[in-house]
Parts: sequence; C-alpha cells; structure tokens
Amino acid sequence: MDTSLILKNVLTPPVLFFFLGIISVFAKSDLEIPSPLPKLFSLYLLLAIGFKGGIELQKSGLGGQVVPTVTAAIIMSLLIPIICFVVLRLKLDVFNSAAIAAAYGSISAVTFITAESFLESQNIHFDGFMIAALAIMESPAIIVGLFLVKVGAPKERPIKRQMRWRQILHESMLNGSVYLLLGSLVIGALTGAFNPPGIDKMQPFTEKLFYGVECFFLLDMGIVAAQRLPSLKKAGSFLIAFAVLMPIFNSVIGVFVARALGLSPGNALLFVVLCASASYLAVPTAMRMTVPEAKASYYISTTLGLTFPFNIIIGIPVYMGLVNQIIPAVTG
Amino acid sequence: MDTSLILKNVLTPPVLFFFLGIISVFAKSDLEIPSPLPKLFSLYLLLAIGFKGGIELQKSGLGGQVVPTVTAAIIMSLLIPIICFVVLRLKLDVFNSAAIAAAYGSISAVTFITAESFLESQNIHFDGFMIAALAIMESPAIIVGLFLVKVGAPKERPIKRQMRWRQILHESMLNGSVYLLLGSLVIGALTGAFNPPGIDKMQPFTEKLFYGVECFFLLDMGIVAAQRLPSLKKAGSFLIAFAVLMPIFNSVIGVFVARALGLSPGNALLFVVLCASASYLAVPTAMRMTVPEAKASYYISTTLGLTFPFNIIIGIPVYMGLVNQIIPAVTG
Amino acid sequence: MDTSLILKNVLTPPVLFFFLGIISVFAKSDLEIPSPLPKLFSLYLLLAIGFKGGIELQKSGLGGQVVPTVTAAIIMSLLIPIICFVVLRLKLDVFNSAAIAAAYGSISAVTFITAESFLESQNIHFDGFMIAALAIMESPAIIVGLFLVKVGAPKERPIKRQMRWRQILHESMLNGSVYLLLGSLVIGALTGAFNPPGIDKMQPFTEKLFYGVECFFLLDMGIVAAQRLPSLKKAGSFLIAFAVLMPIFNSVIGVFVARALGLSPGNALLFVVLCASASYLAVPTAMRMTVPEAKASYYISTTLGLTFPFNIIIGIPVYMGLVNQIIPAVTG
Amino acid sequence: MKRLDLIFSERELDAMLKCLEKAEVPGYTVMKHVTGRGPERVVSEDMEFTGLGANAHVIVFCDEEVLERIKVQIQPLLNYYGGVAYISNAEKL
Amino acid sequence: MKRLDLIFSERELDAMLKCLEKAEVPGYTVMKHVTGRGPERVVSEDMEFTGLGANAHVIVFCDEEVLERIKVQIQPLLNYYGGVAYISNAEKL
Amino acid sequence: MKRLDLIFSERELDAMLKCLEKAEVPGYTVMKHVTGRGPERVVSEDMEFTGLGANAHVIVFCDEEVLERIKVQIQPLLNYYGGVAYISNAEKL
Ligand SMILES: Nc1ncnc2c1ncn2[C@@H]1O[C@H](COP(=O)(O)O)[C@@H](O)[C@H]1O
Ligand SMILES: Nc1ncnc2c1ncn2[C@@H]1O[C@H](COP(=O)(O)O)[C@@H](O)[C@H]1O
Ligand SMILES: Nc1ncnc2c1ncn2[C@@H]1O[C@H](COP(=O)(O)O)[C@@H](O)[C@H]1O
Ligand code: NA
Ligand code: NA
Ligand code: NA
Repeated sequence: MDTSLILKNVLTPPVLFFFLGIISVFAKSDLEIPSPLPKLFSLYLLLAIGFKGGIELQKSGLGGQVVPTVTAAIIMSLLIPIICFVVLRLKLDVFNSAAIAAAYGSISAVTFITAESFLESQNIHFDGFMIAALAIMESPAIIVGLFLVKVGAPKERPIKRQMRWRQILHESMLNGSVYLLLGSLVIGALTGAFNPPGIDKMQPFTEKLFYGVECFFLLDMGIVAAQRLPSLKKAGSFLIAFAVLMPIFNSVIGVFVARALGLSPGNALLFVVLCASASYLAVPTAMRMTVPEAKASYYISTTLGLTFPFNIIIGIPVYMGLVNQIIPAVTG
Repeated sequence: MDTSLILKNVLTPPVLFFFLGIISVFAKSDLEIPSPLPKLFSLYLLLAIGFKGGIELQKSGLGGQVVPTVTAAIIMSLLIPIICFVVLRLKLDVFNSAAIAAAYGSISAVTFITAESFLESQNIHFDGFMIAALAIMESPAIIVGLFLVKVGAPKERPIKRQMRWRQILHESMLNGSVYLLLGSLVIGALTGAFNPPGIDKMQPFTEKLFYGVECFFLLDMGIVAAQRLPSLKKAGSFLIAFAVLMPIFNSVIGVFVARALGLSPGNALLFVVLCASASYLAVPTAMRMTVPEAKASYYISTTLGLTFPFNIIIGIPVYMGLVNQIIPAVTG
Repeated sequence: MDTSLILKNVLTPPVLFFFLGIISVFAKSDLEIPSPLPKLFSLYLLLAIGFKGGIELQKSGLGGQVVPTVTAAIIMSLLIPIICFVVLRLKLDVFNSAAIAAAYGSISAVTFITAESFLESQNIHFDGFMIAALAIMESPAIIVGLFLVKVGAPKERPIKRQMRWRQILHESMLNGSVYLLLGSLVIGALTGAFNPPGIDKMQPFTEKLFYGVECFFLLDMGIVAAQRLPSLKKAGSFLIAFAVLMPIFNSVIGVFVARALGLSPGNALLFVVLCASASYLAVPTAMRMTVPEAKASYYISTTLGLTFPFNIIIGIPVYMGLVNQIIPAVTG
Repeated sequence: MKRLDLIFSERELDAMLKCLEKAEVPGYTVMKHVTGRGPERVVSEDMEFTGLGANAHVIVFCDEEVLERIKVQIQPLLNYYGGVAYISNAEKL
Repeated sequence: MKRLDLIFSERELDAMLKCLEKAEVPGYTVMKHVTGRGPERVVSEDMEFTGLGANAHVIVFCDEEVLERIKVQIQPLLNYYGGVAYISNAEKL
Repeated sequence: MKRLDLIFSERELDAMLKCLEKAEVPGYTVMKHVTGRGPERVVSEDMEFTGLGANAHVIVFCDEEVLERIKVQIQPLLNYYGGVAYISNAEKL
C-alpha cells in the first residue's frame, strides 16, 4: 500500500519538478535559477500560506482542536531537539549537536506545503489552523538549541560569546521568514474579520498561483539539495543515518501525539510532517549568528541535502501510511 | 466619521502589509526583499495600471469629463510646485526648494493605486480615465522644477550646468517609469480598439494578480519608507512639517478643483490624491541628473519617508472625508 | 491581404510591447528590466510551454501526424544548417559559418510562442504536439554545427580544441533551456497520464498568466534586440541580407514540407516558424563553449538583432499568407 | 601597469563609459548594484528600484599614459555628479 | 593612501559597517551577493535565499592612520564570524 | 602577499575554480553578473539571460609561490576562452 502511495506522490507536478532539479545536477546540465529568484519564490510562499492560514484561523476561531494542537506543537518543538541532542552527542561536540538538534526541532515550510498538495491530490481534508502550528513551531526549537549551548558549554566559550537573551529572542522571533509567516497570518486573520471582500481580491495571487510557484520553487530546491550531497558525504555515515532515521523516529512520536489529540487523518499527516521535517531557513541563519562554532555544512547538508528530499519523495507517503494505520484504530 | 474611514482603510491587506514592512524595520527583523524584486513589482504595477487605463480610456473616448479633468491635472502639476517653491524658499536654497517642489507637484503611482483599492473596498465607483491624469501629471512638474532652477539661480551655476532643454524634456518624458506607464496606456487603448480578445487574455495577468502584487510591493515600501526616517530627522522640523501639511493643503485645493470639474466622489478622491501625493520615482532620478546641487536625502526622506506613509495610512481616508463633505454639497 | 495580416499581428499586445521596447532604445529612455528578471520570464515561458505541450502530447498520443511531423522537424534542423553553411561560406570562415548555420537550424521558442498567440488571435486551431517539434529541434542543429567545424577545419585547430563528442552531446542536450523545456514536457505528459487533477491546479500558473508574461518578456526582448543593431551594422551587409533572406528561404522549404505532411494551416504556420526562426539561447551558449573562434557578435546580432524582430513583426503574418496560399490548394 | 577603480552612481554609467572609450582604454569591467557611503550621501540597496539606489564600480587595467587621458575625460563628471577614482599598481599575470 | 578589502558573510554587514563608522572612515563601498571559499567554508550562490549563501565585499579607501582604528574595531568580528581583510596601496587619480 | 584579479566569462567559472583548487589556493572570492569590454567583445547585462552576457570577477589573495601554480593552471583557459588576469601587492590587515 505504501509503495502505491509513494508512486502517487512521486507523480505529482511538485515532486516531478523536484526530481527535474535533482537530475539536472547529476546530469551536469547548466540549468540555473539565479539569485534572488529563489528568494522571491520563498517569500511568496510564506506570504501566501500565512495569509491563507490566517483566514482559516479566523473562520474556525480558537475553539475545538486549535489550542490543544498548537500547544502540542510547541511541546514537540521543545522536546524533539532535546532527544536529537542526546543522540547527536554520541558522536559530535556540544555546538554541532545543539545546532543540528535545533534544526530538527524546527520545521520546513516547503515540506509542509508539499504535504498539503499531497493531501489535496488524494482528496483528504485538512484544516487551516495547522498553518498556525507551522508558524508557531519555527521559533521554540531555536531557543532550546541556544539553551543547550548555554548549559552544555558554559566554560568553553570566551566571554564575548556569552549570549544575551535579547539576541536569542531576536534571532528566533524576528528572523525574516518567521516574521513574514506570522505577520501574514495576522493580516489574513484581520482581513477575514474586518474586510472579507479583500480575501477574494487576494485569492488569485495567494491561492491560484500557489501550486505553480510551488513547482517552480521545488525545481530550484531539487538543484540546491542535490548540490549539498558531496558535503553530506564528507559529514560521515553517522550524520547520514541520523538525517534519515531521526525524521522517521520523530514521525512515530508525532503520529501517537496526533492520535491522542484526536486529529483527523489530514491534520495528523501535517502534524507528523511538522515533527519529521527539519528547518533549513530560520534555524541555520540563527545558528550561524549565535553558535558560529558549529559547522554550517553539517546542519545544512543533513537538513537540506538528505532529510528534505527524503521527506518530499518518500517521507510524506510513508507517514500517510503510518497515519492510516494508527489513526483509524482510534476513530473507527 | 473620519476615524471609521481611517480604520476601514487600515484594515485592508495593502495597508496591513505596509504596516508589516514598517514594523519589521522598527523591530529590527532581517526581513528583506532583495533587489531587483521591488523593481519587478513596480514595473509590473506601472504596466498593468497603464494597460488598464488605456482600455478604459478607449472605451470612454475623450468626451465628457476626460479632457477637462486631464487639463486640470496638468494645470495642478504646474501650479503646485510653484506654491511649494515659495513655501520652501523660506528656509531652503533655490536648488533644494526646486527639487522638492517638483516632487510634490508630480504624483505617486503607488498612492494612486492604494486609493483605487480603497475605493473598491468601499464600493465607490471611479473611472479609468483618471489613470490618464496620473500618467500625464508625472512630467510637467519636472519641467517646472528645472525652470525654477533656471530662473532662480542663473548666475550661481557654472556654465557646464546650464541645462539644455533637450535634456530636460528627456528626463521628464523618457524617464523609465513615465515611459512605461504612457506606453502601456497607448498599448491598452490600441488593444481595446483593434484587438478586444487580447484584453481578456491579458486580464489574468494585469487584473487578477494586481491586488496581490500591490500588497507585496507595499510590504517592501513599508520597509523602504521606515528606513528613510532617520535621515528625515536630520532634515529638520521645517521639512517634517512641510511633508505633512503641504499634502493636506494641496488636497484642499484639489477637492475644490474636483468640485468645479463636477467629478463624482470616486474620481474626486483620485484627483485629490494626485494633488496630495509626491513623486519618489521619476522626479528624484530626474533631479539627481539635472540638479545635483540639491540634497537627495531631502527630497527622498520627505516624499518617501513621510508624505507617502502619511497618505497611505491617514491621508486617503481623510481626503475621502473631505470629498464627502465638499462634493455632495454640489451634486446633492 | 498580407498587409492586413501584418497589421492584425502588429496590433496584438505582445507585438505592441515588443515595439515599446524597441522604441525605448531609439528614444534613449532609461527603461530597463534588470537582470535576472528576463531570466525569470524565459524560465517561466519554457516551463509553461513545455508543461502544456506535454499534456497535449499525452492526450493525442504518438499516433496521427505526430511522428511524421517530429521526424520532419528533425530532418529540417539537420538540413537547414547545411544549406546555411554553404551560403555563409561565400563570405565567412568555417568557424563563423558553422556557428551561424547552427543558430538558423535551431529554433527560437519566443518566436514560436508569438506565432501561437497570433494563431489564437486569428482563431486558427493548432495542435499541442507542435511543442514536441519545438523541443526536439533545438539540439540537432548544434550537433550539425559542431560537425561542420570538425569536418571543415580539422587542421586549423590546435589539438586542445579537438572536440570530444561527450562535450558536444552535453552542450546540445543538457543546455539549461533545452533541458527545462524537455523536462517540463515530460512532466506535463506524466501529469496528464497519472494525475489529471494536477493539470487544473497548474493551469492558473501555466495558462492564465502566460500571455501577460509573454508581453512583459517581449518588452524586454524589444530592448535587447534594438541594442544589438549597432553591432549588426558592423557585421556588414552580407550578414544583414542573410538575416532577412535566409528565414524567408527556410520558410518556403518549410511550407512545402508542411504541405507534404498534410498539416492543418495552424500547425503548418508553426512548422514554418520553426524552420524560419533562429536560436539565440541554446545555440549561442553552446557555440561560445565549443567554437570560441567564431565571433559571438555575428551570431547574436543576426539572430537577435534582425531575424528575431523580422519574424515577430513581419515574418509571422507573411508566413501565414504563404501557408494560406500553399496549403488550401492541397486540403481544399 | 596601473589599475583604476571608479565608483559613482549607476545613472552616469553610460556617460562614464563614453569617456573611457574616448580615452581609448584597452578594456574595462563593470560591477553594478554596488552600494556605499561617500562624505555626503548614503547609497542603499533598498532604494535601487527608484533608480537612485546603486553605484557602479568600474575597473580599468591600463598603462600609465592612458590614465592621464582618462583623468581629463572623467574629472568633469566626477566633479559634477560625485564619485571617487583611485589608482594602484598592477601587472599582468 | 591605502585600500582595504574586507570579505565576510553578508549577515554581519550591518555590524561591520557600524565598526567602520566608529573608526570614522571617509566612505566605503559595498558589493553584496559575493560568493567564495575560505579555509573552511564554501559560500555558494544557490544558498543565498536561505540567508547563508552570500558574502559582502567592502572596499575602503583611507589614510594609513585610519587603518589602525579600523583594525581595532573589526578584529573581534572577523575572529568571531570569520572573514578576511587585506590592504594594498592606492592613490587618488 | 599578492592579490590576483581574474575576469572572464561566467560560463567558464566552474572550470576556472577547479584550476584554482588544483593550484591549492587558500581561498577565493567570486563576483558574478559582472559586465565589461575587452579588446574584442562587449559583454552587456541585457544579454545575461541568454547565458552569454556576464563575466565573473574572481579575487585570490595568496603567497607569491601560489601564483606560479595558478598561472600554469589557468593560462590555457584564458588563451582558449579569453579573459584577463592581473596581480598586485597586498598584505593582511
Ligand atoms: N573613501 C571611500 N572608500 C570607498 N568607497 C568610497 C569612498 N568614498 C566614496 N566611496 C564610494 O563612492 C560613492 C560615491 O561617492 P560620493 O559621490 O562621494 O557620495 C559612494 O557611494 C561610495 O560607494
Ligand atoms: N585567500 C582568499 N582570497 C580571496 N578571498 C578569500 C580568501 N580567503 C577567504 N576569502 C573570502 O572570505 C570569505 C570568508 O572567509 P572565511 O571566513 O575564512 O570562510 C570566503 O567565503 C571568501 O569569499
Ligand atoms: N583592460 C581591462 N581592464 C579591465 N577589465 C578588462 C580589461 N580587458 C578585459 N577586461 C575584462 O575581461 C573580460 C574578458 O575580456 P576578453 O576576453 O578580452 O573579452 C571583459 O569583458 C572585461 O570585463
Ligand atoms: Na521537526
Ligand atoms: Na502631487
Ligand atoms: Na530554424
């Protein structure tokens, strides 16, 4: 059953364009999407998904499963980095362990978006408030990561590197992509509440265009991910194994939490994907600023070079299979 | 009543995204819309609004209020810079006074677009020929500004700086943004006349997408405007007062001209906004080339750092209130 | 009759925007579409047209006229460069002759797209499989061009410049624009076969937006083409004549092949345009890498500075007239 | 040989290149989208879309005698519009 | 006069410019979107959208005594975040 | 120490960087989207989308002995495809 899901996932345009990007690197095509076009796509996707999420959140209100789900999401983004840290410390120093752990505790918006497209192509319903969980899960893991550095390596750091909490909060909450996602969420909610015709006027931009831009961006992400592979090899087999096994482990925790929350299969898949995905936008830039001791190539090649393509291609349908196995047992 | 209009204006997506940009600067978020993406948005908006205006102009023809309104617009863009110049000369030298005066005599296309969106959200009708007034008002103020320099400072300038009229006409009519707006207007009119199906094929690009791109661009404009504030402080309290009071003064002249023209409330608001807004695209680049003695930071920080956000946030609804008070007295 | 077709063609938005770009150069406007925006548009157009073609190809299958037409297209792209080479050798050396010949044997996707828009505005039907011919005709001419160099100048080249076939195949098949077009074609076909709802979700991006982006891109292409004119003058009258007469000659061959294939008028026009147009994307970059002895300004100023605008403005309607004269004689 | 670094507003690029051509430079290299600060003005990237927000950085490698010709040509432009010009030593690899 | 070339990650640009201002440089020029390789890291263009993939190249023309002040200001930043700084001779055209 | 400035077509960037690696440079800095004019060709920004319209400017700070190795490696490329290479003196700040 899983293999049919994998096939169904692989044959959607976003994943096919992702492959096209990957293959272009291996075939040494000179296809290139020059900077700052990828930035345009990623800004657009964050703005659009935030706006959409805000509208839905305003519609549904904060009742029902919203608050429990968001609370659980925050707890997961605090818990997962600690588990990851313990695992990573087996082989790596405090700085690298903390930085990678923070990345895996946080989320990947593009993986989330691809999971949504997968659900749509399977005609499985999901709720807009999951975008609130997405937005809210970006930051806590950064704070945990920095906390782990503070606790784990208090004496090894020169005085200058003592972090100030202001800086940490700044890096975690005001990172450009976090800020844009949260801001668009608030604007979506305000528009939904006070200016409903504004929704229809935004719709061609934020809704209709979304799928196409997603495909275009995934084409680029395929290129970027494939170009990270050589440095992944250098990172060694421990990190390679970590980058595949940790998401699976996190997805299993995630699916049981989703079951405990009583989430529908669609929402459950999104929750699992949030747990299983790793950040390559907000967290790496924050870590670069606050933990320069950690090797950027480690947390980039694992998250972007392996975990991301794994989730896009195989992870999402596998997690869907998992959800189908665990969740109906509860609801059925 | 005005406060309710202000609130209604503030709660539309374009203004909310404008705020999001402003706040990002004050909160020191690293949100950035890298160059040349803002250029892409501004080119798009000029092309789309010009095309739309051309179609409408072709539909309505040059009868009715079109010619009187456009004529009045030209007169305003000749008159306003002279008034501004007189005021500015109280404190500033000829070069700076002329450059700033030219900017306030000209118009801001983005302010105009935001006013259109405001009217649409209020379900107030307006006519496409107002875009012709927009396009036509960009250039004359530049010529007046350069004329003021020529007259006001003939002896202070070295011979090399004697302006040639060719250059002045070039800067005023062939500036990239003026040229694109006028060109798209002509193309829109030709398409409307000779190739009506072409309109429908352009429509998803020029109409449907417009509102979303406007929001995206205003996000960037919020960032840009807020970053001008420090240099506004340096410019001193005279220019700060000028940047708020002059638009209000111009709007009052504008509303009475609109009344004399017998414009509908929607068209009247747009006319007032043309009078009250100041240029930060065509005029500054023209002034930079022809009056390098003027301080760019003066005409940029006033127009972009204060007048522009003032008009977007407070000005438009206040002018609407003004229009509602003055115009119905005539038509009712 | 031809003049009325020319007029009808000239009065469509894409051609009007192309003119706007050309005029901006002659009027010395500072209108500029900064890099990498033109790249964004060209990537988008290739992706969208490839995707669309793939869907249509999947729908129609490989039966009927598809295989004969594509085969004829390949033969034309092998034959035309040889004819061109013979003509060019009258005046130019082997390297320049081969490079220019390769460009004229290959195709211009933007000319093809403009021809499609022309057909649509004339309500003339054409088939999606012609896009397959477009995609397939980019590469063979490159190989012929390199072959001509290999044969024509074996002794003049230093050993280092002996080409390796690997490199030739790489340049011809894996050139970024060829790769993206072919890849999107395959993705379109796979989506059509396995995930039909994906088509509808892509549609707002790949279909609705297309015409507008085409106009925007042609605005830039007008600028680029006009800026090539000075170096065209330097290239001399032989090349100027070649750049106009060769496309006409190729179009005549093309129209008789189209008649032999029994193509409908719409498909016939597209086939003729493929024969008559010259490449300024894939071929020049390939020639730059493999035949650096050839002067880039020769193959750029002829293809982009003259043949391209000639085809866009006059060629397409003239070829349509030709098709109307030759083809109905067969089908009627 | 000498290396000349010119930095000035992008708006004057065409005029500046014409001057260099008149001075018969053997070649030049242009980097656009450059920002910076001079004694008076700050040029920042966020203003680039207005046409005011970018400098160009032009590099010329040439013989010493060409420098003199360049100086004559570009000095008026630099005086009028601002911009800086520095020279240093260089030699062919 | 001297020419200073600074190359470091774009993320530290604001901090670096603040240091230069503290050292009272007469001006500076900034080129962004620069990539490269140092002893440890490769900085590549395809990562630019993440905020990790670009360096800034800053050029300062200044007198020798300013260099000393600059050194004091920026050394901690270079040590902490990486980046290189080289000086060469230059003179006004 | 020495500073090497290489300017050549972006299309050869990968090949050039491979040469630099073979010469074991300590690092390098790349600026893309550069335009210019050589003795024969004009490279202009409006052609960049075709893949023909941009140069890359590569800077290497290295010791003098490395320069020799670089020269051996890159000379064939420069001869075949064009491009310029100049050296000047530099020292660490
Ligand atoms: N001392 C300096 N060092 C480096 N760049 C400078 C210096 N002074 C000026 N510039 C550059 O030259 C541009 C124009 O200078 P200015 O016309 O003096 O504003 C500035 O925006 C800077 O990019
Ligand atoms: N030897 C060098 N020559 C030229 N640029 C260098 C050199 N070393 C480092 N860089 C540049 O400085 C940046 C930061 O260096 P690092 O912090 O050592 O990784 C690199 O990404 C390069 O762009
Ligand atoms: N004398 C020069 N000074 C500065 N840059 C040059 C010079 N000559 C050539 N270049 C640059 O090197 C590139 C390639 O040169 P070429 O291969 O000779 O066309 C040109 O496009 C210019 O950007
Ligand atoms: Na996670
Ligand atoms: Na005005
Ligand atoms: Na052809």
